[in-house]
Amino acid sequence: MLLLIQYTLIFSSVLILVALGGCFSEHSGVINLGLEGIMVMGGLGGALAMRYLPPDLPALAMILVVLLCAIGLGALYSSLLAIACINFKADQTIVGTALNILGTAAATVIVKAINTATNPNDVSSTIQYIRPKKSFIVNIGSFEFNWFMLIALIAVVIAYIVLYKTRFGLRLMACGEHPQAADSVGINVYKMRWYGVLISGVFGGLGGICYLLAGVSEWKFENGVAGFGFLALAVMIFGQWKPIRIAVSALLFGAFRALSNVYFGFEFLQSLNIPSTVYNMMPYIISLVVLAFTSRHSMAPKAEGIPYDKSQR
Amino acid sequence: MKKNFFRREGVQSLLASLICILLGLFIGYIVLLIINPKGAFTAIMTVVKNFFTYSKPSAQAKYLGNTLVKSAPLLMCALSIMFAYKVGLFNIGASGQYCAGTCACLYAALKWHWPWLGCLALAILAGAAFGAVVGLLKSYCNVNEVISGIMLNWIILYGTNMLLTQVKEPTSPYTYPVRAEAPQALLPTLGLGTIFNNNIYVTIAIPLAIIMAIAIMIILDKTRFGYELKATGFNRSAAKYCGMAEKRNIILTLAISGALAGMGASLLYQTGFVQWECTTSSVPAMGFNGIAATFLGGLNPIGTIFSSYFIQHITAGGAYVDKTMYCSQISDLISALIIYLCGFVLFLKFAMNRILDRWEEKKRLAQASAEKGGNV
Amino acid sequence: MKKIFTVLLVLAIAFSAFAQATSEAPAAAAAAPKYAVAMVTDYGDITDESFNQTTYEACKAYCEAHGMKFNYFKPQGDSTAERVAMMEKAIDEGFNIIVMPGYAFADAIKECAPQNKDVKFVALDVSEYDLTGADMSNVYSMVYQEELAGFMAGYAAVKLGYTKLGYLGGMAVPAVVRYGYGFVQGADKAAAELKADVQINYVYGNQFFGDADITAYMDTWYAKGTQVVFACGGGIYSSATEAAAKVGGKVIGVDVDQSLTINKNYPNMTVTSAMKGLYASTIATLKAIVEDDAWNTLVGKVANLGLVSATDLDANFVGIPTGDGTQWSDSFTKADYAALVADIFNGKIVVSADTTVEPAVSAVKVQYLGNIK
Amino acid sequence: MDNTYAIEMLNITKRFPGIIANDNVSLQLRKGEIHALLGENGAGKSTLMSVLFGLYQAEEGIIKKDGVEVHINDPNDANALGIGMVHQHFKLVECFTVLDNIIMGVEPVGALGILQKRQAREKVMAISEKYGLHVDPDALVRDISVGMQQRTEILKMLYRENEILIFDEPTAVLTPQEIEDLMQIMRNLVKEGKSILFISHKLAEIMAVSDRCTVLRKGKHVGTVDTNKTSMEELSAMMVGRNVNFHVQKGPAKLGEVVLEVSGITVASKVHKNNAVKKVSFKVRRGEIVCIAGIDGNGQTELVHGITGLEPLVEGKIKLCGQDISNASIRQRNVKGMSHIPEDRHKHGLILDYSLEDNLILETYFQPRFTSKAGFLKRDNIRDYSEKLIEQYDVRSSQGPATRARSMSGGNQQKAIVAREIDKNPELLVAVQPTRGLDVGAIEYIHHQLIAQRDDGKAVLLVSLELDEVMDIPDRILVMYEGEIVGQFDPKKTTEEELGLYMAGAKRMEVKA
Repeated sequence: MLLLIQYTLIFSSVLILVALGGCFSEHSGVINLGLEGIMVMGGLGGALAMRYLPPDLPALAMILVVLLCAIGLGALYSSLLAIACINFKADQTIVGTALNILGTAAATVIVKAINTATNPNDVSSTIQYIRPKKSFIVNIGSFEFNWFMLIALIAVVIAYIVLYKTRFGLRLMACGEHPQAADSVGINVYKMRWYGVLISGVFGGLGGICYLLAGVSEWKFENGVAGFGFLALAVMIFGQWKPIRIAVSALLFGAFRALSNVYFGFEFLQSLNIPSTVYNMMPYIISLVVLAFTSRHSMAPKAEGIPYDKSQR
Repeated sequence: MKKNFFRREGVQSLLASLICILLGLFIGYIVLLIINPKGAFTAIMTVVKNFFTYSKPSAQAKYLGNTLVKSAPLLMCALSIMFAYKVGLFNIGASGQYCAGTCACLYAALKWHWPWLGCLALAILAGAAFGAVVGLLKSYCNVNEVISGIMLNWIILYGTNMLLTQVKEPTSPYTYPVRAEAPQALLPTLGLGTIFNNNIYVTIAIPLAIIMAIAIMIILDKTRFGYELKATGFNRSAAKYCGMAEKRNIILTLAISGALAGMGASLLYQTGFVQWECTTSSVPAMGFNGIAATFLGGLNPIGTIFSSYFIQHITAGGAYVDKTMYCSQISDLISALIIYLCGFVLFLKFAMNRILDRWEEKKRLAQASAEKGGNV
Repeated sequence: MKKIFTVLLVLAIAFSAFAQATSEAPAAAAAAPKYAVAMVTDYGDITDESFNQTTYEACKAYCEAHGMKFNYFKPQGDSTAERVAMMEKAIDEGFNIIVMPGYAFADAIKECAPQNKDVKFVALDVSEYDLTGADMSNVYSMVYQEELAGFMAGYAAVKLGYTKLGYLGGMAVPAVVRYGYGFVQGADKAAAELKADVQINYVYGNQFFGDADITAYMDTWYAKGTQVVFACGGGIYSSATEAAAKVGGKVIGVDVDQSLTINKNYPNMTVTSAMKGLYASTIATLKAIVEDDAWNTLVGKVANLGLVSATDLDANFVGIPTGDGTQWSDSFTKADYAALVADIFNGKIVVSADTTVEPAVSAVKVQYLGNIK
Repeated sequence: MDNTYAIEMLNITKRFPGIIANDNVSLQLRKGEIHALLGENGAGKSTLMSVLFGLYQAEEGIIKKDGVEVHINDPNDANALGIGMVHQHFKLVECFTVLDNIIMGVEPVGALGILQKRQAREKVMAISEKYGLHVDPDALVRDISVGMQQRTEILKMLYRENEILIFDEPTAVLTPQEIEDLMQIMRNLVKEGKSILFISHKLAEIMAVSDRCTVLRKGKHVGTVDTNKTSMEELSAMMVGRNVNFHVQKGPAKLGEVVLEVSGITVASKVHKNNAVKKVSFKVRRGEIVCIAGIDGNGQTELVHGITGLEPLVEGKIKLCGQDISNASIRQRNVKGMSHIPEDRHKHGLILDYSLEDNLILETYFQPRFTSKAGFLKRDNIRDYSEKLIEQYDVRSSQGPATRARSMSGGNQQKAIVAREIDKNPELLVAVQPTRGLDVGAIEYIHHQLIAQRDDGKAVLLVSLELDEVMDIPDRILVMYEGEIVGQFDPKKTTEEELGLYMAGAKRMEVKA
């Protein structure tokens, strides 16, 4: 049971962070299908930091630097989406898809190049971080607390406050709902959308490193992040673009994901003998069914997906 | 006034695509240079050369055949995406529909031992069915087709893994080889393989895919059906207003789109070229590469034939890059870059037109002042 | 846009110049050796911490030591056609010894070998059964008796006092299955001798790398009392060690003495390792061809590599570490191990190599759990 | 005061690719006046105002405020100079509250950018008190009426303490009563020292409220006049460039049998939970034009959608030429003789990315003359047919039948629709706001076409929001209010004022179908 909770929480933390990223981007009016790629790049940033930092660094410093690197690379990578979709009015779906393919390919190429440069015999795309990883973990009894659980919680609170209580949030959402209106009161739509996408890069990057740290101490970048970006997209839609609801739906989806692996720990689930594939499928099926019933009155930002063109108002 | 050659839609699309390709290759080259400047040029040339890296012409022919074998399904996926796009829909679910087609044709071939035509038909049907689901959700529940497509991709992937496990080799994660276990399901070759140095994988799949591309072009441009579908795509409300069954058209479009993707799977798996890995943990890339091929092909069925081949060509070329210096993912990187750059096609066309505008303006001014001068 | 382009162009030119300058460095070696070795990879890369990697390291080490040209080729996908493409590419580039790890090469060998009579094909793990009907006139294959190594590891674990065991396979390829079934038989044998109550959980991860999902699964095992897990499938061991580390659990390594790598990060975690002499036999084969000119003694054969001596433990192709890689104790000493090897070698103990049916057991309870993914 | 002008726009020229939207235009706004800007659609009014508001930058000319030259590069600059604008299409975020919309862009914030809505709310309440602009600050914009939305827009300007207020066609969406209220508000504003620029093409309003009027025609400045020294006729002549006959000539109606019989139909609303049309019954005969009048949003759109089949009926029956078509598909209704000039030509009437010829066969493409048995389009026939229509209805475009509909002017787009609908030779022509947004010439043309249909023995159902049109064209007027028909009038025997009372719901009568 404890394991179920632990894995639900850690998977949910990944989903919360990435889905919040998607949420900010979409509220600014840019659909971010490239979350998967951003996660990989964020993960790469964090992993590289852990590789090069002295492993005996104090835990707090380790956490901070790793987070910063993940955030930095995630945001940098998301700017590829921003520049294409905001400044060059590219199709957001194509660019997002390209970023997903590019993310894994680029990360693999980079890690392999680094590994080979250090040791000509090492052509792997693996980065190991056994000791640095310990900085992120606090054992409370047999429960393994991961600092990312707290970070995700804080992220939800911050996202809620930023979106609904601040000037920035008001302006951001205006750009996703009615960019012409925002423009007419002097809000720079391009700038706000850039912020939205960059924030999604920040959260996506955090989610990426969180995923990498969730269960292993080394990561092979060829393997990408196995669809977590897309799952986060489902979480975001299921959460109706609202931070609190996103948190709740992330918990639900995270629980399914955890169940698919730890159902062995429950006698009755084990006796049901459902393949883990079914548990993995469930979140997607649930989202699809929910979408079918709720999309008539979709809460999606109205202007999302439409490039804003200042000259066509 | 005669239209400027560079103003033509087709010319601009071609130019834009070429720019994307060249820029993509160029950035790839830079990356290679950064990793290891020694072999960068050879490596990028290897990617471009693909089968030409073989010294014997017979081998070149054979591996041209292999590249073509893998281009056929890519072309089908690209057609799938293009068909939907022409009708205003983004079928990102092509990957899933392709996956469903894989599941259907392999299951029929290996479990039921159906003949090839039956397997092909079932693959088409499976793709169409999932396409139709997206269409139904879109037209009756207003679910965005991109979102439902993504969800279905994963559902289908997991489902396919589950079903095909029943026809899996006991000691590998792969399905039984079709060539050995179900030769009746292999597509007929009609002796086409002899052209490619007896490449056994070359089948009617390749001409079939090209015929489909032409058929799609004819349907869209020349028929009443295409007229209705495009009308629905451009303006759903107007289509409804003028009495077209706009909901049916959306469902039909996505069903056809799905059928094309499903057929693509059959055109690959029924050549016996590959086996499905029942532990596949991500949606087949074929559908996503199809997006690249579609846009690189300038949203034109004929252009798509070439772009599909090109993408497959450089992807295959990546396998020949010297592994001691670079990894084979370099070609994934380049094709991803090209897809990314395809996002800029609209801007490129806009920029071309702006350059032309300026150029014509200058010419006109020059002409005007010349005339004035003449009058004085 | 223009500016970026210009910068890139300048960079490119600068790098090209650098490339030109450096590429002239390596001079041609004295005399061209007779052989050049190419390796074609199976599923996964040469970094799979498993058979691909070991084969690669062995070939590379040998070729470097003997000044021979060596390179490896990775097929674009996991299909016979793509494997053949790479084999032909290697041949096209002048390689004349092709080393192929993995049973999946059977069809590729059947297609490629007859057309390239002057090339020597060395296959690993491709069995006689797989090669039925093949023209073997330029093919040599080695198959290992992994079931024996698995048996020894299982036997050792139970004898060392562990009663709750786990088996985590990678993908269920023949070699991995042989290890697993051997492990079960070995545990069964030891349990019968000790009259102990031994349980084994048996699962495949269906991939050759660890991730959060596999770790979570392993966590449930260790949480429910599993004491030691035989992690048998390339990088998948990282999930087992991860989970074991949390509760002080143990693991059993595979292919090589993994205590050397695992214990570096997790002291005392490795109980033992089920090893096979992939590295040694690959080197030996290359040596036989290149130095001893003994290809004739190998060609056309499928060697079944297992025990070659009842006394010289290190000469065998399968076994467990005789040094610190095994946590010897009073209940299972080096002498006990030597006796076990002798019994197997002499046929007193028979280990089934059948991968098509689950092994018969009498004393242990085995729970087969299918695949995690 | 040595300078009497609040704003001067001098010799403004603004070009767009292919056209000159403003050609050396000047406009001077005195302090404390209501200055009307008059012109047809496409005369360049909105462009000129966008230049003033900083949405566009002019190529030539200067803008002065209080006699000092200023540069307005974006709406922020305009705002800093005290210039505010109520756009024709409101710039409101629908899922935000009224208050959020008002403060957006000039939000009062505390530390860390946290919004401080309390003081904003107080300020808004004070302003709304002062000018009589009552709104609920916490209501969501999507839930409030159009009139309230306009008040929100005005509050946005006042909250920013703008001195120069631009109203872009503010009355188009309002009821007569709301228009009257707006005029009063505008007078109040001027009294408080604000200066107002008022864009309109409605002469009566300009005469009623403005002090001076600047007229634009085809991007050029025609003149500026004092309103009390001019007449509607003079203004309209300035606007159009010729004398316009306001009244349409038509003979008496020759009524025939009933073509359309609507009995007790109810249509659900898409916007709210109530029904938009409630048990409406009426008939339209051959040889008559029946006009449905009313303020926008009283169910006319839904009524038409119910009749033409775009929306299903909740209850009731519709007969066309005696045949029940209550559940017939749109295609069946078309084939049986119903034509429909839709309210929104971009949403329903045209496929903008199709060529003109493809748009002209939108409802007939399936006929054997355009489609072969095998399903292929007969391109030659389509070309011939469209060339005939283009010729006959004088549809102008740059490349004839091959022109993209998107690139055509609004008037010619509408002409193409009219051509398509009339050439089908229908029994019933449903025309919804057929002249909206068109210039006077096109309006005249379309009015003549409607009357020609009537004289040809067809039934015409006209839906209009323009009182001029309502009074001039039809033979019978039905007034709709909140989904019901509340009055029936003979246009010769009623007045705009009387209609206004019914349209605003102040009076109602029993109407028998």
